[in-house]
Amino acid sequence: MNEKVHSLKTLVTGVIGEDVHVIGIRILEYALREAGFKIVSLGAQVSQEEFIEAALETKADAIFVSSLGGHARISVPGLREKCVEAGLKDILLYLGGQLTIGDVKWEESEKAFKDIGFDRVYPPDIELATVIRDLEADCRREGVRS
Amino acid sequence: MNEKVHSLKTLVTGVIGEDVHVIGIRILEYALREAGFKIVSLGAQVSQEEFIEAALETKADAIFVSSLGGHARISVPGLREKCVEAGLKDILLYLGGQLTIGDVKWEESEKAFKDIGFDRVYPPDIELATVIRDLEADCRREGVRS
Amino acid sequence: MMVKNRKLNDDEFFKERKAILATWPTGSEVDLEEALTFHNSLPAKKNFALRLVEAREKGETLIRCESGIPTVEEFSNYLRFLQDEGHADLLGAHVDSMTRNQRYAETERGLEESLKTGRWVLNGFPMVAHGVRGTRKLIDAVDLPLMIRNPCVDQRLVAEIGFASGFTGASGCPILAFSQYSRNIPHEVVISYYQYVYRLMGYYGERDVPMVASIIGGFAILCPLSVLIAGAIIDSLIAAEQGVKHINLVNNAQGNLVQDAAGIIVLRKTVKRYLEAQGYKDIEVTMNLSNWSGQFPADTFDACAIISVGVTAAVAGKSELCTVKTIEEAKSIPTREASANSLRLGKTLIKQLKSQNFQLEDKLLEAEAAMLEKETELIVDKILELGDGDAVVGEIKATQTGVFDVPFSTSQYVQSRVKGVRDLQGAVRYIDHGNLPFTSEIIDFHKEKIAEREKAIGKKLDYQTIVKDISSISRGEL
Amino acid sequence: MMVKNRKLNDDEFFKERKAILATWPTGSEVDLEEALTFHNSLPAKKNFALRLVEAREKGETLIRCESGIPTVEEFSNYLRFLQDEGHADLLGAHVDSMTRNQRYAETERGLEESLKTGRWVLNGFPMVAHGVRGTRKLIDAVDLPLMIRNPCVDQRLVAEIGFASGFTGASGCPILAFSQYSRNIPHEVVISYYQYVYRLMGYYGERDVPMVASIIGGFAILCPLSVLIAGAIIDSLIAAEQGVKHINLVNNAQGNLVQDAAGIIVLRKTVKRYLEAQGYKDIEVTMNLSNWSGQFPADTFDACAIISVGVTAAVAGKSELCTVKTIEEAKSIPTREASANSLRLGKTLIKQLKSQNFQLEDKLLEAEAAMLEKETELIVDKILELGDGDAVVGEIKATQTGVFDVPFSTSQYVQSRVKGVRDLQGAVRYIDHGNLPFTSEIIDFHKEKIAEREKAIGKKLDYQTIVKDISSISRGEL
Ligand code: B12
Ligand code: B12
Repeated sequence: MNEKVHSLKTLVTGVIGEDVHVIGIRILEYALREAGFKIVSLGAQVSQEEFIEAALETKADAIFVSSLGGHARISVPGLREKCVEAGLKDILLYLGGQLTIGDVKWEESEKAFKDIGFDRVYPPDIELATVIRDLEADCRREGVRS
Repeated sequence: MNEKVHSLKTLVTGVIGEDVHVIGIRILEYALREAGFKIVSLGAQVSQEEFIEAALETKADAIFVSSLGGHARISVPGLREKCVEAGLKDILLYLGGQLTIGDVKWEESEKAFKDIGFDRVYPPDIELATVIRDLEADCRREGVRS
Repeated sequence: MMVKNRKLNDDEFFKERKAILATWPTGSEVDLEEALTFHNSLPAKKNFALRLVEAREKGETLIRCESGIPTVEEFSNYLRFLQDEGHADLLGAHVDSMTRNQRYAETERGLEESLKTGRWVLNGFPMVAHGVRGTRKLIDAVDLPLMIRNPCVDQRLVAEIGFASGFTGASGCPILAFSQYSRNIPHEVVISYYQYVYRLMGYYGERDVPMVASIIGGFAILCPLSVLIAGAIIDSLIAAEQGVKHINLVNNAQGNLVQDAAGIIVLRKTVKRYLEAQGYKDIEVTMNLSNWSGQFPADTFDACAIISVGVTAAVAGKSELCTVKTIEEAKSIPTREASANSLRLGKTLIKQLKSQNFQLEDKLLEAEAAMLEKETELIVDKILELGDGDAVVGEIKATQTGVFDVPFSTSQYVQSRVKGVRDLQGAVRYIDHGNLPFTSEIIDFHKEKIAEREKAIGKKLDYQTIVKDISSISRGEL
Repeated sequence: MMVKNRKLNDDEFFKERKAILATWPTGSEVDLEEALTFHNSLPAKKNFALRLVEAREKGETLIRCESGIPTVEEFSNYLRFLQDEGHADLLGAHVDSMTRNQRYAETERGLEESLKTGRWVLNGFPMVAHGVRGTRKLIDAVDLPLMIRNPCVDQRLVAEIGFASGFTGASGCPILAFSQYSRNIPHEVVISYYQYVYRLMGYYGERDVPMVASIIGGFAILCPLSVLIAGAIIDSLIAAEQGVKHINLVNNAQGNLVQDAAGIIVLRKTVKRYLEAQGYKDIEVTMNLSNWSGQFPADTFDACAIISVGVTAAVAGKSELCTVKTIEEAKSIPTREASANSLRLGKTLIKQLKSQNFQLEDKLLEAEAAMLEKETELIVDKILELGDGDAVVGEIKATQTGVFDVPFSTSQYVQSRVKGVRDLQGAVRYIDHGNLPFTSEIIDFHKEKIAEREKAIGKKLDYQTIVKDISSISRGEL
C-alpha cells in the first residue's frame, strides 16, 4: 500500500549549470525508476529555466538537482524563487552531489541550501534507499497537503 | 694536517643490551675505518661491562654505543659511572640509533642522555660525515686536555 | 556549417582570432610576437613537448597530477610545492568549469569571493579572468613545464591566453569535448573550435615554440578501449592537419593491468600508423597513462592502492608520462599536501618498478593488444570510408549513425548504445557494441568473456552490473 | 652437548617443561589441560593454522602486519582496531626484546613505567610479565587468530604462555635465531630450544589444536635467496620431526618482483619435496611474503610505494599471506592508525590484483626459479650429506665450515663471508658465495649478473656498493 503512494509521481532530473557530471544522476534515475517513479531526465548542463519548463510541462512533483563540480553555491540560488514565480510554489526541490569545494562542514552547507528553498540536501555518500524513503515520506505529506 | 689528529685514535663500538640491530653500526664502523680510526668492534648484544673491558684493554679513546630497538633508556644508564669507576673518567661516550619509542621530542631525549654522561647523542638520520667531524673536533679537544 | 579536415589558412585563422580575443577584455593582453619572445627566453626544460620527447629517448616514465585553484598567488605556491615537495616532473593548470563554459562574468565573481574569503569558490584556475598578466606568474613561479588542462567545448580564448603566458601544451580534443562536455552543441561546431586551437599550436610550433596536444579520444569509465583509441586516432589526424607536431596520447586506465598496458601499446602504434598513412610524417608521439578517472575510494590508503595500480600500468606499458589522481580525489579539490603526497607515492613506485624493468606476462599482453588493434582498425577504417578519407567528415557521419559511439555521453547527439562491463579479470568488454562495425569474431570474443563472468557468478550481466562495475573501484574492488 | 634431529620423548619433554615453567612466576599459570579446553571452545576461524589452509584452498592472499605494545588494555584496543578499521585477516603479538632475552625483571619494570606514564617504554608485548591471565585477554578481544611473534634464541616460556592463552602459532626458527638474534650462543643450544618449542606445538596438534610454525630460515637484507630457502628447508625438517603439522614459510621480499615471486614458488616446492623425502608426509605448507625488512623510507607515501611492491610480489607468487610493514616503519613502533592504514592499502591492492589474476612475465619467473632451485638443492644436499641424513647434525657442521652461511650475522660463530649485492634489475646476487657448494655454472651466472651492472655503471661493485644497496630502498631506489 505504502509503496504505491508514489506510483504516479513525476520527477524532473538534471545536472545544473555548466556541470557535466551525469553519472551520479543517471544511477539515481535508474533506482528511482525501479522504485516506481516517472522520470523526466534532462541530463547535463541544465539551466534553472530548463528545469522549470520541464516541470511545468510534465506537471512534475519534484525537481532533482545534481551538482558535482563544487559550484552549487553559484548555480542553484534563485531556483526556488523562479519556481514560485512560475506557479510551482509547492514543488519539492531536492539537491545532491559534491556541492562545495574544500573542507566545508556538511551541516553548514546543508543549512545554507535549505535556507534558500531546497527541501532535501544530500552529501555524495548518501544511500539511494535513504533518498527514496525520504521522497516517499515527502510525497505522502504532499498528498495530504494537496 | 688536521685529518691526521685522529690517526691513532681507537674506538670501541657495539650494540648495547639485548639489541641485535648491527647493520647501522657496521656501516658506521666502515666509514670510521675509512676515516682513519682504529675500530674495536664488539657487535650485537654488548653489555656495559663488555664495553668497558674492551676499552680498558685497547686503551680506547671513545666508546660508540648503538641502540636501535628503543630500549636505550633502560640499557644505557650507569655506563658513565661504571667508566669512572674503571678509571675511564675522560673517555668519550657517543650514543646513536633509534633510542626511544613513540613520539618523543628529540631535544628532550638528547638532553636526557647527555645528562647521564654521554658526550654526543645522534638521531637515526644523522650524516656519517657529521659524526666524523664531531669526533675529530672532540679528539682535538681531548688532545689538548690530556 | 560544413567542416572538413582541412588546415585553416592565415586569413581564416586571423579573422577568427580577432573575434575570439574580443570576447573578453583580457583577450587584449595577448600579443603573439611578445609571446614568442617570452617563450624563446625560457630554457628548453620548461617546454612540455620537449620534456616528453626527452623522456621517450631516455625511457623514463614522468609523473604529474591535476591541480587548479582560483588565485594566482596561492596557485603559484601550490605549484612550487608540487615541484619541491612532490618532485613532480611536469605541471599544469586545471581551468575552472565556469571559464570552460565562457561564463567569464560569473568566474570573476567567484574569483573575487575566493580572494575575499580565502576559500576556493571556483573548481579551477580562472585563466581568462587572470589574463596573461596573472597567468604568466605561474610560469615564473616554477622550473617545470606547464600544460593547460581545460577540456571543454570552446577553449580558444583560454588557449590564446595560456600559450601567450608561457604554457606549452593543452589538453582536450574534439571527441572528448563533444561527447563528455556538452549537451546540445553540434559536433561540427566543437570540431571547428578545436581546429582553431590546433592551428594556434601549429602557429607557435612553426615559430620554434613546440606545443603538445594531449589527446584522449573519449573518456574511459567502463568504456571499451577500442572506441577510445579510434577516437584518439581521429582527433590526432585533426590536430596534425592543423600543424600540431607533438601529440601526447592519453590512455585512461580502467584497472586491469594487461588491458591498460595493451591500450598504451596499441594507442601509440595505431596513431603513428594512421598519421603516417595520411601523410603526417614528422609528428612526435608520446604516451600518458592516466589513473582510473571514475569514482575514487574515500579513504586515503584505499586511494593509494588505486594510484599504485595506475602507476603499475604506466610502467608496464612504457608510457612516457603517468598522471595520477590524488588521495583526496573522492573528497574535493586536493590540498597541495595531498597532491604532493600522491606524487611521491607515484614517483617512488615508478622508480621501484622502472629500475627492475617491470613486465607483465607477455603472451597475455600480446593477445589483448592484438584484439584491441583489430577492433580499432575496423572502427577507424569505417570512419575514414564514411568520410571518403576525410577524418572530420567521417567522424561526424559515424557518430550520427553509431559507427562511432561511447557510453554515458552527455551529448544528446551521441547514441550511447555502446556499453561496457567488466569481465572476470576486470577488463572492460562490450556488453553492447551498438552499431560498431565489428566482425563476428570480435563480437563472439566479447560475448565469451562476458559469458565467463556470468558463469562464475551464476547470473546474467545487465544494467545493474554496469552500475555496480562503475563504482566497484571506489569500494576497493575491481 | 650433541643435538640430533630426533623427536623429544615425553620424558624428556615434560622434564624440560617443568624446569622452564619454573623460571618465572607466571609459568605456573600454564595448565595444559585447561589450555586445551580453552582452545576447543574457540571457533575454527580463530585458529591461525586452519585459516591459512583455508586461504590456500580458496586461493586467497591474506594480510597482516606486525604489532606489539606493552599494556594489555591498550594492546587489546589496538588489535581490535586492526581488525575493525584495518580489515586485517590475521593478527599477532610482537614480544618486546627484553622478554626475548629472558630479562623478565627489567621487562616488569618497563611495563610498570609504561602503565604509569602512558608511554610505550617497551618495544613489544611483554608476554611473560602478563602471564596467561593477561595474555588471554588479547584472544578474547578479537575475532581473528593470533600468532606469537617472538623470534629469539629461547622462546620456550613465551610459547608455553602464548599457546596456553589461545595463540595458535609462533614465528622464529633455529637458523634465524642463531644467525640474527644471538652473538655467542652455540648453534646446538639454539636448536635444542627450538626443538622444545616445536615439540610443544606438536603436542597441541596431537590433541586437535593445530599450531602453525612460521619459518624463515634467515633474514633477507641483501641476502641471496637460496641460502634462506636452504635454511627454511632445514628448519622445516626440524619442526616436522617434533610433530609440527602446519608450516607457514616466509619469503622476505627484497624488492625485485620476479626474484621475490620466484622465491615464494621455490620455497614452497622445495620444502614440500624435502619434507616428503624425509618421510614427513602430512604437513600443511603455506606461504607468507613479508615486506622488505631493511631500512624503510621516512616519508609515509614513499613507504606506501614500498608496501605496494611487497604486496605485488605476494600476489604474483600466490602467497597465502602477505605481511606488510607500516608507513611508520622508519619511525618507531607504529600507532594503531598507522598500522590500520597500511593494512587497508595492502588489502585494497591485493583485491585489485587478485581479481585480475595478476601475473608477471612467465619466462623470467621460470628462469629465476630454476636457478634458485638448483642453488638451493646444492646447499641442502650438501648439508644433509654432512649430517649423514640428519638435518641438525648437517646444519651445525655446514655452518662451522661455511657450507651454510649468511651475510651480516650477529653471531660470532657464523662466517658471514657470503655477501649479496643487487644486479641491474635490483635482484640480489652473490658478490661473494664464500664456501657455498656451488657449481661453476651457478658461480658464473652470478658473476655475469654482477658484471652487467658493473658495465652499466662503469665501475667495480665493492663493499661501498653493498652499503649503498642496503639503504637504497629507504631512498626510494632499488
Ligand atoms: C567522473 C568524474 C568526472 C568525469 C564526469 C563524467 C561524466 N560524464 O559524468 C569528468 C572527467 C568529465 C569530470 C570533469 C570534471 N570534474 Co569531475 N569527477 C569525477 C569523479 C571522479 C567521479 C564522479 C562520479 O561519477 N561519481 C560516481 C557517482 C555514482 O556518484 P555521485 O556523482 O556522487 O552521485 C551519487 C550521489 O552524489 C547522489 N546524487 C548525485 N546527485 C544527486 C542529486 C540528488 C537530488 C540526489 C538526491 C542525490 C544525488 O546519488 C548518486 C548515486 O549514488 C569525481 C571524484 C570522485 N567522487 O571520485 C570528480 C569530481 C566530482 N570532479 C571534480 C571537478 C573539479 C571536475 C572538473 C571541474 C575539473 C576536473 N577535475 O576535470 C571537471 C568538470 C567539467 C564540467 N564542466 O563540469 C571535483 C569536484 C570538486 C568539488 N566538488 O569539491 C571532483 C570531486 C574531483 C576532485 N577531487 O577534484 N569529472
Ligand atoms: C633491519 C631491522 C631489524 C633487523 C636487524 C638486522 C640486523 N642484524 O641488524 C631485525 C629483523 C633482526 C630486527 C629486529 C627487531 N627490531 Co628492528 N628494525 C630494522 C629496521 C627495518 C632497519 C634498521 C637498519 O638496519 N637501519 C639501517 C642503518 C644503516 O641505520 P641505523 O641502524 O639507524 O644506523 C645509522 C644511524 O642511526 C647511525 N648510528 C647507529 N648507531 C649509532 C651509534 C653511534 C654512536 C653513532 C654516532 C651513530 C649511530 O649510524 C648508522 C649508519 O648511518 C628498523 C626500521 C627502519 N629504520 O627502517 C627496525 C626497527 C629499528 N626495529 C624495531 C624493533 C622494535 C625491533 C624488534 C624489537 C621487534 C621487531 N620489530 O622485530 C626486534 C629486535 C630484536 C632485538 N633483540 O633487538 C623498531 C625500533 C622501535 C623504536 N626504536 O622506536 C624499528 C624502528 C621498527 C619499527 N618501526 O618498529 N630489526
